Amino acid sequence: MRIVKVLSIILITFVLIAGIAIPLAPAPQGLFEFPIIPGLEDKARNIFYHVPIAWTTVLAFLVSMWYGYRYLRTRSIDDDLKSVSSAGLGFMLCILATVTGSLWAKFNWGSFWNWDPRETSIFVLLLIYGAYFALRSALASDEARARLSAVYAIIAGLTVPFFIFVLPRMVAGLHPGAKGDVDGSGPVLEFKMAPNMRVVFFSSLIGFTLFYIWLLTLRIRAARLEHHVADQHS
Amino acid sequence: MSTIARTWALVVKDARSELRTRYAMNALVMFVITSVATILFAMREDQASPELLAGMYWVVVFFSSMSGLSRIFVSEEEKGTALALQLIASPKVVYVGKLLFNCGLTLLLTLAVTVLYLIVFPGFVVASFDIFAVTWLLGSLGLASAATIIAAIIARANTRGTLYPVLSFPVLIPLLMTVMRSTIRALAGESFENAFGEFQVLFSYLLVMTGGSYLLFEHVWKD
Amino acid sequence: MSTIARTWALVVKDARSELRTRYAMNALVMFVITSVATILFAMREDQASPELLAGMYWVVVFFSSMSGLSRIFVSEEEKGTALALQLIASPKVVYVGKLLFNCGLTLLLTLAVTVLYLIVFPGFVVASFDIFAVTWLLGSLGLASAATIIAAIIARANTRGTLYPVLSFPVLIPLLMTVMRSTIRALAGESFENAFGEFQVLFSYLLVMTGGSYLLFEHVWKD
Amino acid sequence: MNGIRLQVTDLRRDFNRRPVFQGISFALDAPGSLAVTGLNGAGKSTLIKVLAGAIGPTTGTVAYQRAGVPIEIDALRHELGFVSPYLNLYDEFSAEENLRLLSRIRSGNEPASVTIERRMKQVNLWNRRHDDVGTFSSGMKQRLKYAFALLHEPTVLMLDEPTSNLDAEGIAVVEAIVAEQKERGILIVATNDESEAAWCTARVHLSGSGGNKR
Amino acid sequence: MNGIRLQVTDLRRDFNRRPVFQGISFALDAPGSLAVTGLNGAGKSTLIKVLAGAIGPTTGTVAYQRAGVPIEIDALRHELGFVSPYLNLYDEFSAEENLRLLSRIRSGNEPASVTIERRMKQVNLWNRRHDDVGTFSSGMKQRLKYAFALLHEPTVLMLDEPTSNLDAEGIAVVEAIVAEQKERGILIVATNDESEAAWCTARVHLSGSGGNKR
Ligand code: HEM
Ligand SMILES: Nc1ncnc2c1ncn2[C@@H]1O[C@H](COP(=O)(O)OP(=O)(O)OP(=O)(O)O)[C@@H](O)[C@H]1O
Ligand SMILES: Nc1ncnc2c1ncn2[C@@H]1O[C@H](COP(=O)(O)OP(=O)(O)OP(=O)(O)O)[C@@H](O)[C@H]1O
Ligand SMILES: [Mg+2]
Ligand SMILES: [Mg+2]
Repeated sequence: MRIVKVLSIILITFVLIAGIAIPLAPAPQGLFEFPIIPGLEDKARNIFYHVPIAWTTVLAFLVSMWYGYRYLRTRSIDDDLKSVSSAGLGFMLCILATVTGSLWAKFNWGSFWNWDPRETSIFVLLLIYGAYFALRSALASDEARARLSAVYAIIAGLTVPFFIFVLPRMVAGLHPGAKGDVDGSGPVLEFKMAPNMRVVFFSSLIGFTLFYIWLLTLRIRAARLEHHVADQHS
Repeated sequence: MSTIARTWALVVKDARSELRTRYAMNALVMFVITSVATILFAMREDQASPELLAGMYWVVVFFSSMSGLSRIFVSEEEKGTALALQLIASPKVVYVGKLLFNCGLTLLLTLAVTVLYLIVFPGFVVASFDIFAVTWLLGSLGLASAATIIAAIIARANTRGTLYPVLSFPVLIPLLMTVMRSTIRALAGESFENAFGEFQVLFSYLLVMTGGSYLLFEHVWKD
Repeated sequence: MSTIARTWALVVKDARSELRTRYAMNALVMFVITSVATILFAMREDQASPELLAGMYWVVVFFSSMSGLSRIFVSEEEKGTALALQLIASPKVVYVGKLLFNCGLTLLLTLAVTVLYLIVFPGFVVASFDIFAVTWLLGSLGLASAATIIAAIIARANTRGTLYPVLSFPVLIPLLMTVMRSTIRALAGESFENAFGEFQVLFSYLLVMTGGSYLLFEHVWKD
Repeated sequence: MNGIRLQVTDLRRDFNRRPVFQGISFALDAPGSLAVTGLNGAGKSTLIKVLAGAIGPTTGTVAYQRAGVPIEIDALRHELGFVSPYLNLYDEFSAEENLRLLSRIRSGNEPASVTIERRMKQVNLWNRRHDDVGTFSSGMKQRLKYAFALLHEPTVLMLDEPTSNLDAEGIAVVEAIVAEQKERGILIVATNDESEAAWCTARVHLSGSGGNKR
Repeated sequence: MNGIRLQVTDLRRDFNRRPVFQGISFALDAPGSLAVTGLNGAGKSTLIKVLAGAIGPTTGTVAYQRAGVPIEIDALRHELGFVSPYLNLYDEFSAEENLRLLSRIRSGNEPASVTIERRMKQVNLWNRRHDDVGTFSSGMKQRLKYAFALLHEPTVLMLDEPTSNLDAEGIAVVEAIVAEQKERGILIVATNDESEAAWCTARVHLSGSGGNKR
């Protein structure tokens, strides 16, 4: 766990510094200059934050769903603790991804919100999380809360593929890889990134993932302690 | 065979209970009338675009469904009859029975909204009847399927009335988006093939939602 | 004095029951977000007219209040706590307490919807703040007042479902119409005097509805 | 003085135009006790609810008076305690919250903490006072209803099926409560159980058409 | 043959992460009877619901078998009758409709009319069979539950608070039912009342932390 903690801090620090400090150049020379991407310019730097955070959000949601499923099989309340801890982190990351994306969109596409398919899906994810927590707080007993919220997370998770695979193909969007994208540039790997950008990008991806894992273990431990304490008081 | 008979018996029970109390029907009728009247009033001067009409059509259906479709489990819970049902019927029978009932109710609901729309909005002209019919069918069934499992979940919760739309909206968005697009096609009079993509989405939504609910229902239903 | 204290105690009880571990709030907030999102969603491409926005504003309020406000009596009936309340409190105390609670809830609700509308719809610009404020106040109180007595009636009636639409729809329509008209005036930036007609209607609606309910409540409340 | 008097004259209550009972007249002075008996469906619960003012009679009157002065229905609420399986408290509040909130609604202020403590200890729920009533077992709910009914030291106590859901220890608590109430004010018990009916000195037997025999 | 056997192993059920009971193990062969006793809140109702399969155990198993062959939960429904105050039938249907509709949901077809008539006469509701259950008194509802539970001649009968709400005649009916069931199959009674517990030959006493004492 220590390694995760240290590594995530190192990586994110590196990304923060490199992503902001490395200058842009029309014809990049060597490792310490990024190419200028037409239409994005300086704003391209957000890719190091926005995209990894969005990925981690999805990861957190999947993990939450997985532990929900595990709870239904094992009925061990510990799995529910893991599930809800991951959901809480995911919710925070989701807000972060929306904010970074939204700011980006304001300066790139001219308005905070455009109902691009990706925006729609992250908005839905936000709603799902909101609904998930509203449901949890409306259930009185711990067992019912764990059971029903796990089912809801899975049911809601069933719709997520529609957003990832179907929706972008049906609706024209602004994100790269969307239907009608002239360059036809697909997923982020081909996203006009120079090799050195990829290094930063993947560092960021790994960094945020480790960061998530670190926080998750922390939260789970905290939740366990909290319930332990609650048990002793009653 | 016997399973079918038992499931059907549950549908009959719910239908008869509904005919007796008319709870869901009345709530549905009120929501439909109120929302259509309000829209009508709000748009008096405008001539609404087909996009808007298609959107509003499904919004009305969505909001009406929250008062009617969620009753199916909530009422068992409120009347304290859920235990009796748990003792006499397997979760699968309960799920399928309730789903069938909700399907019937939703088909009726959308039919009523359609008739009302045709009467009330001159701009609402179904040019491609075939697209509209398939959309109506798949859309209603998909809605009923999602509504059934959500209703089962919220039946156990404290603030049911408000929770139903909150939980179901995110789950229904892919359905609503698709169904709106395909309704627009129907209003625009496009040819049947054009809407194939939408139909595929609707169909797979229906399958995924029903299959998932069928497998998970037991966990919702049994404490 | 004691009557005030007792009425207030009832409001406190209801408020605490609603706020208990903040789930009611969560659900209501999510509900408002959901309904606004649904509308946003249906109107994505269009730039909505002020008429439509005003209409939708009150439809959202109407729907949320229907699921929220009617709970106040129905929940007592469902939980079987109405008898306890009948034994400890006079009908007047119950009516006024429930009315106050509903008024508070509606004011909060409309406030939340207003804020959300201002953020989300660029076309929703309150040009005449004074008209809007008065409409907001009188409209919310009128809605709360009507919803309270309707809720009491449907909670007691054996055939809950049958009375629901019959009662609420005709009762609320004049209010909704007036309130929409006056919201349109507020959006159009008309001068305060122009809306006097609407205010008179709203004010007398509020008076008649509350006075009538106050006098009739006892018969509704006691078997 | 305590001398409350209950006077019932020619009482009748219909459901769906069929009388559940009719022609019931009696008077009861404190201290005194009355058992309401009859078969299942005879109308015991209906009668006791009419006496408590929770539902109105179809014809006839229920009058409470003290030294000849009638007691208003609003004043009566402060004198009345009621326990029955169909009376529910609030599931979403803890046991203690229920007592506090309901007392405030009844009288505008909370009872003294010692009173609450005494009553909750009497029914053996003191250790569970912070738990939501929704998580209580049927017998624990029934116990809490006794605490609630006695909190304001009512002069008139009405019990419908007084010992249902209770274990032996709970029944002993009820018997003590009954004994005290009989000395102090008016006690009315609606019951199916002859031994419970025997607690009381007077009796109204609802023979009517006997509900399920109709 | 009838030889149904109930085998319970190391049963435990939690609510809010606190065990209501734990380490419950026993076996019960038909014909046989078991009383579940304990204070209010000890977990009798919880245990009986777990045994009936209406709620799941947190850990441990409940197994029914006949001649060593396990009975599936779906088949068990046809063998099980359950009566308790918290089991409700449908208020909006008449007594007879309730029996017919619920039987159809259970087995796909309606019981013979003579069976329905016999059961309804047994519990003395035959004359009220066309009335909505919503208008029934508490004792009449309880009687109807017996008719419902016995309609399919269950081999396993579970009673929670068997005589609550019933008058003397109703209790006699229940005693006859109990006597017959003990000879015919398995009878499980959860009760607060020592005399009811004495109906049974075996007993599980839930002492636990005793609900209200915790
Ligand atoms: C409100 C504004 C925005 C939101 C809510 C948003 C949201 C998202 C989401 C949810 C993803 C998908 C993450 C995943 O599937 O793992 C994503 C990916 C991405 N976003 Fe955004 N975004 C916004 C604006 C922008 C802008 C303005 C740009 C750049 C011009 C941008 C560039 C990208 C890129 C390059 C990806 C990765 C694409 C891929 O994996 O194919 N986003 N965004
Ligand atoms: N849904 C629930 N949520 C939380 N706790 C519960 C729930 N149901 C029961 N309990 C708790 O479990 C314990 C046992 O309850 P149960 O109803 O089984 O008791 P019981 O033995 O039947 O009591 P009684 O004699 O009063 O009927 C109680 O302490 C109760 O608070
Ligand atoms: N709300 C109602 N609507 C119609 N009929 C009713 C209603 N409540 C009670 N009754 C009828 O009134 C009669 C008396 O009911 P009540 O509950 O007073 O009986 P009870 O003497 O308390 O019986 P039990 O011993 O079973 O509790 C019954 O025949 C019942 O059917
Ligand atoms: Mg009774
Ligand atoms: Mg019990």
